[in-house]
Amino acid sequence: MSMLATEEKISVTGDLSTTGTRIEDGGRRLGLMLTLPAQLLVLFIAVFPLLMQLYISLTDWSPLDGIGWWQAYELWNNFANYTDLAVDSRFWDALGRTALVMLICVPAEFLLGLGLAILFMDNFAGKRVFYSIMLIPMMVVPAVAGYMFFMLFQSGGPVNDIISTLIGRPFALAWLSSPGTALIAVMIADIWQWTPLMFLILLAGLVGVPEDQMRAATLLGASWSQRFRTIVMPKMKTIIIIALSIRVIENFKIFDTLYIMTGGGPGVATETISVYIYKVTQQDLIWGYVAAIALVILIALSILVSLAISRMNAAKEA
Amino acid sequence: MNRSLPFEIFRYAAILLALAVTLIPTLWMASMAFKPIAEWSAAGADLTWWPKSPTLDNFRFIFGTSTSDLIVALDRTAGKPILASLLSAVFGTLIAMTAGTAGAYGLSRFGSGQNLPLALIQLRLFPPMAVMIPVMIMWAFFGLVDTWWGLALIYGIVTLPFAFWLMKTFFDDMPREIEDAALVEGCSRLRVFMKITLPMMRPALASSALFVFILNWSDYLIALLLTTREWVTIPVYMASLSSSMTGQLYGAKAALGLIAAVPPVIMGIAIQKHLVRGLTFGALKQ
Amino acid sequence: MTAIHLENLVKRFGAFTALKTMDLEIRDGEFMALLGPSGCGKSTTMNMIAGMEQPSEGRITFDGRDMNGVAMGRRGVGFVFQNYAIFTHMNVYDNLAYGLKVRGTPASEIDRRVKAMADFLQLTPMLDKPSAKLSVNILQRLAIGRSAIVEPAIFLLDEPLSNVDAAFRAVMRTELKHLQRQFRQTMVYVTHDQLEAMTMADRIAVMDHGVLQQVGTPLEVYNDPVNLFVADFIGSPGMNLLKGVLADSDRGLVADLGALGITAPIDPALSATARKHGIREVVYGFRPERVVLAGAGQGIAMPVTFIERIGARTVVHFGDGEQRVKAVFDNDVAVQTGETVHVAVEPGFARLFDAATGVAIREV
Amino acid sequence: MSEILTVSRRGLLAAGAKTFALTAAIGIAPQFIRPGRAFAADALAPGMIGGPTGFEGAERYQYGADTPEGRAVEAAKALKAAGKAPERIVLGLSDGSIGQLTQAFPAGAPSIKELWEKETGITLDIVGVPNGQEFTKTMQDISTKGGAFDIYAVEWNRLGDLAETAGIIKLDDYVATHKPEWDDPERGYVNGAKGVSLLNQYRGSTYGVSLDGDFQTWNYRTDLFNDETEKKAFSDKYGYALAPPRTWKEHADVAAFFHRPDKGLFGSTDLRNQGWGYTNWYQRFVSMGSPNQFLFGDDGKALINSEAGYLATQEYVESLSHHSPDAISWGWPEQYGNFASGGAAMTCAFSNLPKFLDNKANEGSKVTGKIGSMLPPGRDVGGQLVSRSVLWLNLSASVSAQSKHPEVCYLLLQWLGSSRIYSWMTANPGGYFDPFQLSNFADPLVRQTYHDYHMDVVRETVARTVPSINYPGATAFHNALDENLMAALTKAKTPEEAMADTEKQWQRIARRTGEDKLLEAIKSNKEAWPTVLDPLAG
Repeated sequence: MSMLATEEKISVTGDLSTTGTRIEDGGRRLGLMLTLPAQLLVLFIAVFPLLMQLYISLTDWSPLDGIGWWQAYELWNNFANYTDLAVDSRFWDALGRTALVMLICVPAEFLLGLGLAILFMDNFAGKRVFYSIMLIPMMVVPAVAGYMFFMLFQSGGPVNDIISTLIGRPFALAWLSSPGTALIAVMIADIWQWTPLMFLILLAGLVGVPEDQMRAATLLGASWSQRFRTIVMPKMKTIIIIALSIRVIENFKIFDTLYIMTGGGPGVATETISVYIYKVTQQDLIWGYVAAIALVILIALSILVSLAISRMNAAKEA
Repeated sequence: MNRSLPFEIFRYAAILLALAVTLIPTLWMASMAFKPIAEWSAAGADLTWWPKSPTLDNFRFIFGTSTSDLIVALDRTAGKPILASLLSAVFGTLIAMTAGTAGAYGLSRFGSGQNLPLALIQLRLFPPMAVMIPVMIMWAFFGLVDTWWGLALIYGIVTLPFAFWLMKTFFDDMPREIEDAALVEGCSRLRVFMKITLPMMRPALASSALFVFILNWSDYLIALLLTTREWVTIPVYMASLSSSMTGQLYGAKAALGLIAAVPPVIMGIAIQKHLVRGLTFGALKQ
Repeated sequence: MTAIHLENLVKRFGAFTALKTMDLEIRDGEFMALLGPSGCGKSTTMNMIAGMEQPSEGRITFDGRDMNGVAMGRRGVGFVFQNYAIFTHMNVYDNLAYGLKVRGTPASEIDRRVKAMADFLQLTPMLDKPSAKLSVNILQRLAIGRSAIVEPAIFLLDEPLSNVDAAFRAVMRTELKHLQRQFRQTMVYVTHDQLEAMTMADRIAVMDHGVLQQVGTPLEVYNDPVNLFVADFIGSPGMNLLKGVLADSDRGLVADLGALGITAPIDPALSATARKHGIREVVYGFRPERVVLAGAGQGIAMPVTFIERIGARTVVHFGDGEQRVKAVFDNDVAVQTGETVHVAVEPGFARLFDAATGVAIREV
Repeated sequence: MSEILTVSRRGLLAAGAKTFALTAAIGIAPQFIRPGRAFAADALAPGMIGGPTGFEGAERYQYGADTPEGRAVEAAKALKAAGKAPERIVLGLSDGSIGQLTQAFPAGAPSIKELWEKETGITLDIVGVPNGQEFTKTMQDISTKGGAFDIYAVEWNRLGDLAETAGIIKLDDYVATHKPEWDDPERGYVNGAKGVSLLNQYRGSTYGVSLDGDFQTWNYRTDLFNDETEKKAFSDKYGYALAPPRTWKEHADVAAFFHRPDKGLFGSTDLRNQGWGYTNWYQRFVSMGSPNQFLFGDDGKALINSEAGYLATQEYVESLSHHSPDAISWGWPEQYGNFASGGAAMTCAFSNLPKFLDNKANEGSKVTGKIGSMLPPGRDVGGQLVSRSVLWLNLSASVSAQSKHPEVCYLLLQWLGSSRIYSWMTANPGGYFDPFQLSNFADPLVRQTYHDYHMDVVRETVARTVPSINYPGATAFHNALDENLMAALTKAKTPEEAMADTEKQWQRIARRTGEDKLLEAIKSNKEAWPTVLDPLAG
């Protein structure tokens, strides 16, 4: 939502420009007309929220104060929200936890998805059926998955039941009741739900690697792992970046499943940034502070995205 | 490819393991949907994998036709929430697709709106939670709280990035010769877009729309914040399925969960092929 | 430098038999062209030599070593794909170095050999260029160089010129032949273009419908096709093939071509074979290049239906329906459409085929 | 009793379903579908001007002109006649409680909604709010000026917060005019004016009308406690007779004795999760002093970072050992489910637990006929037993400042929250609103629904109940305590650290809220604390 500040031309994945097309004035007018709805929607969701958040983030305003948000200037607090934020360990912990979840879930989803995709590269009996089944978790509504995993991870639940059967003695870990295992449980749920997406995308990428080049490498004496490293991975680079980007973006916002499973608990053990903001918004009701958090995150994300894109463009040019 | 026997054994073992991990939770949920109360047993007691006495009560219950004493007061059935989910997801998709398709075409063909790609990435990247305060205020101001159209509007906005990026990929790939030919014939650009381009893009439109639909259909957080009663969606409604009599109504939740999985599964199968192409954002061209 | 022996090779894909019992000896250092229309089994054969496909029956040996079960990476086979399969994400240098790198060759050695190969193939100026945007002829040289650098005993080329335009093809043919002479490797070249096969190959194996039809030097297959398929397939235009019945005459055995008249006497050696096998129904064949204009009363009289001038040569079409004949003359030939001309076959260049089996009738 | 209950509930659910379908189909309000019913046939008792009819004992809930209910209805009618009443009132209500207003009970009766609409001609539109989201939704409506509700129903201890937002209105004038008589010594709130002040008032003014009685009460399994084998085994082991525990020490013994997780039985199944678990901690902490151990001193200083705080926390953490290992993640729905499936020997819950679980209509319950009630465990302080419970959640209704007809809204609440209608409503098994007025505890229909054995214990528990924090910033105070207790439960902090950290956070919150506001609120909160002490020997 900082799109206001980024009117300059950028090139994200290449051909944003329309080289080779004659654009006469009529076309330009139509182009503006066509992009107008999207622009308006973006402005609609950007301008007011941005300005309002900026405004109230400078105040102590809370709906509990009994004055409208536009009167928040009465509660001007000299940037106290921002200075508070700097030392709000719960915020930084939540941020760190979100990063941790992302650093574990996304690579795990990637590696599992890639592993499965490799197994699905060539034909074998049952492939189509297996493929379809593999995609089921993506189709389960996240909130439903939340309830599902809440039950699965009960100490007397199916997960422990299976582990008990496997290890041959009763296993009754209360997953959701201790901080470490609760975090593991919510990560397992995320990995369960989103590995299929990685699998789907990466398999498409693998199948798209030209077979002749693979054969050529084989004939030149490259082993499987050499081919994978020198042919498959470089060819998959864009696909991998897309897959990882989608998951990083969505995983950063992790909320639905997690919130239903643990509510961010026990304590703050599974409190991610979205859950933290939810709680501060809905329970503590210190909305000026929430606005400050939102703006800080927004600015940080915008910087990260710009860096990533300029890095990508630089790499492309090289 | 050389396939050795050990590799085949490994492959099937690994795939079967993956299938088990994939299926067991879902099958367990499915089986839960057919269990009577006595077998829900979320809270201790015995674990049953398959319903010992299968029943359709849970389904009847959420549609208000069960006479079993499951609950204290189910003053509303799942019908309206399902309708709410459908309406908001469908119209949200419509908004996202209309604005996204037009915008993507404008950029892809005429280079208009160069700011959109990055702006939309940021829009998607940013946690919706963090802008919900102003959004709630705006929605209340416009009288959009607890309406399916209000929900559709915000859905349309948050999934606009996907609609835009997917359609942009498709437009970038589309050969322009046909359009150029029509232009030479004297059609106006708008007419070309409406009469030639869009019909040609029908599969792309369908797959993007269905993907966006699934995203909208999955939402919990936004509906939680922007609906109160009349138009709560399935996930929000699901949270209210608990009772003093028996605690959480897991059977009913599971039944509703199964129903909620129907549209995405059907559509997922329908667009499987395009889904892949969409999700890879056209990066598959070598 | 390896001899390849295909013994009773059969390849089936499910119910479809792509290759029917094939025996072929490819000699050490030989340039062998596998020639045939698409779907004839030539690519399948080559893929089996490379190890990309496993034979359903029979075996392949390299210098007597059975190759069944030997992984394709270990056969020492260089392969140039139809589309060259250049690693588009690498530059020219890395493409050339690939085979050496994966074998763990020391870096200095790699560098030396890559540079030598680049020099040899005139690729030195573009060593650092990304390979994705190179022109086709460079790609082809690169593909050959990439295979050649690891010094394979056998070189397999899969229609390497099919993506190239006609003018360039001629250049490439020369280049390829030149390269083969330099490398002195056993080369198997798959093509559907007889011109390529004729110009470059030491020997040609003509294939059709999964069956090996004939193996021989270009001239052998051109001059003495073993059957109607080869006769028709080789040569441009193909051999004239006229249906006829053998008949005795005072000059010896002749073929009665019906409305076209009687041919000149058949070569005695062929007559003997025909007589011996009691063959009467035949196909009388002769190359368009061997048709000469004859005086009135000689040869057969045919109306000129069409004249096709192709520069140095002129193709004249005679007759119509079943009884069509093409002839290739110098471009100064004086005939006109509509005119009836007497033509004859140069002595010794008529060929006879058994009409029932299509097999050539030859001296025994 | 259960016969009536079962039949009526069955009939009810079926009827309700049909009504819903029809309503949905033709889109009109249900009351117009059901023809006039038999109101006329069952006349009001002599002298009564209104109230339910059509069932035995209905006269108990009927009212004369000189009753709070009578005054409310008359005033509403007068406003309506003067054109000063709306067509409809929108009441936001917690999901699980709606049934008590919309389902007819007992057989032959109208529903509360029907009765109100019939008597006043003002439509009552009830909008469900998800459980646990009451405050959130209310704050949303207030802060966004949504205006979706005329009346909010929110946890009682948020009244201070809501009053400070000016999103709800002061009801003092209406109270003065219409005289709700909440402090009636016979029928009114327990503890009279003190009780009213606690539940309905903030800083001396009335802002809400209590519609609930969420006093945490204790239940146990009579089948286990009366089992001869168990009794013997227990006394052999602990040297005293097995009985409902009177002290926390006994409670720990009994819970440990019955704790058999391998057999699917836990010693106690109390809430230990976020947002609820600290009700147990409260009970342990406030009973540390006689008559009470307060949370804050009169000077506003937090008293939890003390020996009493450490001990209570220590006990609280240790008590996890006789709970389900999942207790930390269980909310009340899991707790009720667990107890219903016979999974625990004791539990501390809302007072409605026997209403739902000791109920023949509840086919899912395995403990029907096997539940007993007891007073909260206490402590020996200075030779007397200090036994304390806590008031938590407890919905109060307030009139939105955005309502265009606040007086009518108040009148509805007076009608609904006065002893006759409320007794009738709370007896209805269709919802979560629990008895809290003296007349409720004595009402035969309520006693039938809630059971005699339970009702008396509840009344006594109410007399021993301390309020939770209801000052402005209540949510923040509770959340800070909650987080730290959770950290102690999960062993992330020692009890000492947890209490010290809570104190620190409370100081910050107090500064933010405004300390003078707070001191006053603490003082009035303390006035509502009980002083009852029990003899040590039962």
